[in-house]
Amino acid sequence: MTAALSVENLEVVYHHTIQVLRGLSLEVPERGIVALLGANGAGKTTTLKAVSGLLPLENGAIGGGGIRFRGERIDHVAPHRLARRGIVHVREGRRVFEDLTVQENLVAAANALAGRAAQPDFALVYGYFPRLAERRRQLAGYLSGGEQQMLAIGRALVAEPALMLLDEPSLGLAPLVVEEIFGIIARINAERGVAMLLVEQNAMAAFGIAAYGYIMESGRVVIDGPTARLVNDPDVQRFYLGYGEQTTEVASFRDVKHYKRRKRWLS
Amino acid sequence: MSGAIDWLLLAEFSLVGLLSGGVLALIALGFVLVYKGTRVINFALGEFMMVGAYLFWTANVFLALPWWAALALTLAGVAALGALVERFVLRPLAGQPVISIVMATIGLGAVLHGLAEAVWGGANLSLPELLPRKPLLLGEILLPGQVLWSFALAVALIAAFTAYFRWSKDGVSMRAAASDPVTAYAMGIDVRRTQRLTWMFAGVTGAVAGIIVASMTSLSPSLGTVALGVLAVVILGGLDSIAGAIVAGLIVGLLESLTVAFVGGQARDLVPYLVVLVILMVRPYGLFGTRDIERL
Amino acid sequence: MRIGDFHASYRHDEALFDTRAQRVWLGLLLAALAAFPFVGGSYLTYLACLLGIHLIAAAGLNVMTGYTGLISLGHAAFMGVGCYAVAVAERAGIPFFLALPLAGAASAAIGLVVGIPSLRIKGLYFAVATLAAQFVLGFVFREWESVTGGVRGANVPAASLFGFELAGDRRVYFLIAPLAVLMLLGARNLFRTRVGRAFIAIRDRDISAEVLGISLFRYKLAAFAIGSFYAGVAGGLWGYFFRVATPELFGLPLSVFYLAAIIVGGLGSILGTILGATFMTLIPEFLRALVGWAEAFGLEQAGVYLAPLRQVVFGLLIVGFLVFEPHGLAEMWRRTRRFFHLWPFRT
Amino acid sequence: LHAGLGDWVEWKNGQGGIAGRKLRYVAEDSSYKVDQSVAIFKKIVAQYKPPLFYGDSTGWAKAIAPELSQLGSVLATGPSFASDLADPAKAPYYFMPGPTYSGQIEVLLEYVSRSAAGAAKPAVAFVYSDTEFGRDPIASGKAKAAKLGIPVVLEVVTKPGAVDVSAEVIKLRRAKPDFVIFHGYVLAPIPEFMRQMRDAGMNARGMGTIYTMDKTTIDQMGAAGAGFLGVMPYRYSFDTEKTPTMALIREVGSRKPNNPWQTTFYTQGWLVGMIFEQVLGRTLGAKKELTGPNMKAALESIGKWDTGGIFGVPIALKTHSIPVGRVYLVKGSTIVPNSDWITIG
Amino acid sequence: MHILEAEGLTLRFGGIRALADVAVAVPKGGITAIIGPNGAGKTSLFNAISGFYRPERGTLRFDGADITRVPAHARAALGLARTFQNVSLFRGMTVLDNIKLGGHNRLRAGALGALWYLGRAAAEEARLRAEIEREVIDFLEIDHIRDLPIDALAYGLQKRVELARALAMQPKVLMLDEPVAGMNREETEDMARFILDVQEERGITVMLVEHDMGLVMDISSHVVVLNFGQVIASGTPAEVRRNPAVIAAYLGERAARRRVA
Ligand SMILES: Nc1ncnc2c1ncn2[C@@H]1O[C@H](COP(=O)(O)OP(=O)(O)OP(=O)(O)O)[C@@H](O)[C@H]1O
Ligand SMILES: Nc1ncnc2c1ncn2[C@@H]1O[C@H](COP(=O)(O)OP(=O)(O)OP(=O)(O)O)[C@@H](O)[C@H]1O
Ligand SMILES: [Mg+2]
Ligand SMILES: [Mg+2]
Repeated sequence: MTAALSVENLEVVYHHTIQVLRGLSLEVPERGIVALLGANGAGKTTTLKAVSGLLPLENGAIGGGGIRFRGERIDHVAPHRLARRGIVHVREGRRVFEDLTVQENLVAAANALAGRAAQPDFALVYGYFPRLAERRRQLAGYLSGGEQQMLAIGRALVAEPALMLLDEPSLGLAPLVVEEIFGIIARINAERGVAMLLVEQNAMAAFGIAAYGYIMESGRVVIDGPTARLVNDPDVQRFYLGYGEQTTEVASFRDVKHYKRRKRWLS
Repeated sequence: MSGAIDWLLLAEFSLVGLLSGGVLALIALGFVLVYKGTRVINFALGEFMMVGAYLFWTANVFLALPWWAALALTLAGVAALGALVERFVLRPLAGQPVISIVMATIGLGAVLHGLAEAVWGGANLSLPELLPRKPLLLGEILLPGQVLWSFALAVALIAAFTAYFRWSKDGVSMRAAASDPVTAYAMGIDVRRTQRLTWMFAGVTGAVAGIIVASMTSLSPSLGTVALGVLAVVILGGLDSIAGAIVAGLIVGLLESLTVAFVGGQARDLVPYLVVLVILMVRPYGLFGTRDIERL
Repeated sequence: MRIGDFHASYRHDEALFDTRAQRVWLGLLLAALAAFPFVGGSYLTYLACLLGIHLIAAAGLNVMTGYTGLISLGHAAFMGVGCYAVAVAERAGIPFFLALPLAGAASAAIGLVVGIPSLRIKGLYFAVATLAAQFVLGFVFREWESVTGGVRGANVPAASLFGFELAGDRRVYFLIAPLAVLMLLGARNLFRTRVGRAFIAIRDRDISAEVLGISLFRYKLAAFAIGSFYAGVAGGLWGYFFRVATPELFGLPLSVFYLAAIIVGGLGSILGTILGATFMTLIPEFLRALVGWAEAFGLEQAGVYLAPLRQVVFGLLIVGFLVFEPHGLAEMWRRTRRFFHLWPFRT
Repeated sequence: LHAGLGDWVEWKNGQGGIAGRKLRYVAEDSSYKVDQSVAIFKKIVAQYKPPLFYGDSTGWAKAIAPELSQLGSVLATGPSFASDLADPAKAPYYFMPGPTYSGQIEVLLEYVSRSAAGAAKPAVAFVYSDTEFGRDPIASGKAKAAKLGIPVVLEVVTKPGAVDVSAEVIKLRRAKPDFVIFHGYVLAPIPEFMRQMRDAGMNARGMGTIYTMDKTTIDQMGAAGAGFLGVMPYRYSFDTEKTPTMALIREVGSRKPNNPWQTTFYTQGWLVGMIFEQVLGRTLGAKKELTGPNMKAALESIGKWDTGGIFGVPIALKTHSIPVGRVYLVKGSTIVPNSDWITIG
Repeated sequence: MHILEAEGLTLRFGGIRALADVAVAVPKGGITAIIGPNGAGKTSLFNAISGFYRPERGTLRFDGADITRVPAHARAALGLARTFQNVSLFRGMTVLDNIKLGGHNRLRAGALGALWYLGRAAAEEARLRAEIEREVIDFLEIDHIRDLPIDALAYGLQKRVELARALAMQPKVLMLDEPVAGMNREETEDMARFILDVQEERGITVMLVEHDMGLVMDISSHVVVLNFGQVIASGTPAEVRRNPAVIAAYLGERAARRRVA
């Protein structure tokens, strides 16, 4: 069976000069959730942008390697066409259309259905996010952070995606909402069979719903494996889950402060 | 003079002023459409008007086509021009600061102006009247026909565009693309298409306004300068408010007429601008403009 | 080859011209400027004077628009204020070395008034509001006949120093050139201090600048005052140079000319101001040469198409620059320079 | 204009030049921008040291006036008829090839005054643009009207390219003038004024000055131009009265294809050439250097000079302008004389 | 002793009540965390304190003085510094200039002096530079990025530069709006270390808005919980964490249970 998404040896350069990805490879199976973790600036967002075709819009270019969606090469397809083929990118920082209402945001997303027989199913979105239903006529710019994130995911749902690229959906959200959103993401995956590539800083939450994980560092993957194995990896425990030295408990921030540690995977 | 006649005069000036706001609103609409679609003030709008009027002249007078055929040809021509402008000027500039794009439209205006002068010459040409001239007499008050009709035309166009942006899917997509083009792409919106559409609309409304203005005055490469004066209308209504264009057009038309009546023609441009400035101090986004969401 | 900058102290690190080579170059440049009118001939001297005026005015606009982000479409009108101020001051018998600062001050005072709306009105709305300033001042120039001479304009006597008339291009050059150098240096200095930083912060995001302790009221107005002071001085020099002030000289096209200059040169860059203003001043010369060639090659009618052609080329150059070099000539210069690490100027 | 002066130079050189010297004509386009035209002036003066210069706008003329006085070696002229340029005391080396704008308005007012059959003089209104061009003759025009006893019932100022004139027309309708004198425009908004005045049932007659009265412009007015009156200092090239110079202009001008008749500008260019010829001829004839003062003297010595039909009467350049003109009437597609040559002041 | 006291702050946007009669007292020298659901009004509270929003009602006392009517820029000069939820660095400037901007209010040069860059203007610039190098750049370990433009920085570094800029203001109270959002565990630890140093070694009072409960519970001395613009709880981290209202509105069962120290 072909994977929903496979990325091979991807190289990405910004402004013709700044190399960000250096031979990154990963795979997302059909109907699966895959987590992608890594430090700030490792190139996670860049990876997603490369897949969804947004890279050229930000002065970036693919310098080598390839990206396949269900077996077909998609490296040089225009982003709106990719969206219409079912790859939907929920961008970092929510990015709702601020001066459109909630409903209009969803209508705008229905563009992704162009060329498909499907009719936009707004009720589905409001079913997953009842809070959005209440705010249907409100300008999206005035929604709270969590509501905006819900709208961003809801917008992606309208597009009936086959593959969803989620970039830090928990960013800036209250713990309760994070829980709620991760719950919904898992439900969408289970109920609608959408494959997902999930970029997250909150490793605990990500491992909670993903079956497989990649950890990247300076533009390439340094560790990968089923999440069940990753949570037992001592490096992952220390640097992503925050376990203290010699313990299997999360250390207090007060205790880590006076010595400085630098993790560097050699690769 | 008795008081009664003064009132009549005032009424006459006011009515004529209000109605002549129609032309202003029509031109303002051209600005608003581009702003709505791309967040830029199109300083080349005047030149779009001028080119539209010249195309119409060429088709209608020079080639002697009937007016409807000439109009259709003209609109197709300016729409194509708008698409070209989008492709070769605006698209490469995506992501640049607003002022650069504004400057590019100024440069574009100069190019169109120069080309028009090279092609059609600098002399004045005249267009046949399109709108019926028959004036309407309300008692003592005389309303010039073309003023009335251009008002009606402006209202109709503005209503159509308002509905389009509010309810059609393309309209919503255009607004989304203007708000955040990158995300719009990610949502499956063909941003290039919406922007091309924006500029084609701008060309079309500009040409309609240009033909009307040219038929009321005369046609020369400097026809476009009238558009600059209309900017007061645009910011009064709010740069992104279509309905604002008509309301502000009426207000400024009225102000201009009253200024001519009681101050003198030399202050015609000035008084409206000053009034607009004062209003803007109270409402920085005009009467109906959307305020930018400023959050920290 | 210079591999890196090594500095003994922070103060040294902050210096404008920090190596010996740079100082030598600077000296040579100044010497060349002093010798120019004797070598360059009268027409080139005329051009140099014009360029000097454009440089000062463009630098002022760059302070307002390029650095502080307040788009002004009324810069020419501020120049007009300076020009008329000089005309009036000369009538009152005030010598030029007082009249010029006065011209700047008059213009700055009006700039303060025009700047006030910028506290509430932002972005393109404000740009259009400055258009109102252009129109209002134009109106004043036309209507206030007792002072401005109305549409007929006012004559400006030649500047004179102890009875020595600064008439003729060569003499005026020695008024304009030092002032231009000084004022450009001043503008450059501004951005090494807290004042300049405040301007840039306001441009980048005014609301967070305010929360960080920058008084928008004070600094937006200061930017306007400085920008229009520069315009006023440039206008005053214009008066001494062309010896006449009429309303149509200081209209919207001139404002657009300056905007084009700083955008083509590079917004928020003094180097850009210099390159942009020079470029814009030379375009007509270039075009004239072009038509000359065209005529030489037997295109008799080339002259007739010069006016439209000039417009087309003006527009194309602007659009072309924006499309192909959006950060202006200054950026182009920097890129070229990166090839030549040897070059002695630090930007 | 360029064409007129250029053709004249060519023709004259074909005839052997002036006093045996060939003329050289250097032209550049300034696109009517003051700093451009000043730059061109300076460059041409520096490069070619011409004795005569034909410039453009009023702004240019004013900007170079000090320079001109200082140079003292160039005699300049241009198409601007602004009154204060025609002042040998203030602008010693400048002259204009026609009557000042004030002069033109005076011609019109004379005509209005003469047209009155009865005792009551007809009422006039002035409509002018808010430019130097437009405002130039208004004050003196009003003074003249007062002297002739013509009531000025209204003054209307507009932008030069005004679009919407309905408010102005309301004012005109109420003021009920018999003649409306337009000045400071070439074409727009005069036709719209005329049309709206007709629509409003007014039958005042429109009047214009030199640059409105070019045939090209009048043709543009179309139906609205019928009955329009205007002052013109020169004969039209299609004038029915045959005169030698106009015949020559017609002949030389129509050597180019598609040129059945010549514009006012063409005639003006030609006239300027002829005046230059007079000046050069007279200066060189007196065996004097081509200096400013000498040329000025030569210019001022021109009196009772017959232009061979450009003007219907002999003219003088004592005042650095030519205070002569006559009123023409637009009739169908042509323009016919409607008065004698009127000499002012 | 309280360095900052808010009383009855009320702020409305159209129909939304961002703050409703909020009273907060910030003890001097401690770390006070403000938590609450999204849209609860935390950032609005910061904005009201720093003067960007004008509350309809309520008073603010800072360091013993009433600052309710003091304009925003003057509050910064009094010693209120902050960072922003969405990084708000000035992209047209280098890192160093951004940090220097923090010193703005301690310099005196006026526009005229600045034009000539003589005497005082130059001297005070040099002094500021030395001070920043010593106390901010070295401390936050950002010396290697001094001359870079902001755009070239990874997100985590940008947050650190924002902190540097705020520190250059030499504030009495430092308000941090979500300082570790989007950071992984390791980077969060770095930031925690800086915050603790600022508070313990420099005696600067810290106010903190954050959704990372691990961080909040570990380092803060006092927690205030907002919901729908109202204070629903306040106290020590341990108290707040057990509060059922807080659990219901904000924490959720899982987060409340996790890692009970
Ligand atoms: N448009 C761009 N132009 C230039 N450099 C860029 C651009 N976008 C990202 N970068 C650089 O590429 C590197 C990787 O960025 P990216 O956004 O992919 O990281 P990330 O892993 O998503 O980090 P974060 O956790 O902060 O979101 C960073 O160093 C960043 O500075
Ligand atoms: N400028 C504004 N205009 C209109 N409404 C606003 C504005 N600023 C904030 N609000 C509204 O006030 C409420 C509180 O917003 P605030 O930003 O303070 O929330 P928050 O607690 O910081 O949330 P988060 O944790 O998501 O950052 C929200 O409903 C928000 O929509
Ligand atoms: Mg990222
Ligand atoms: Mg917040």
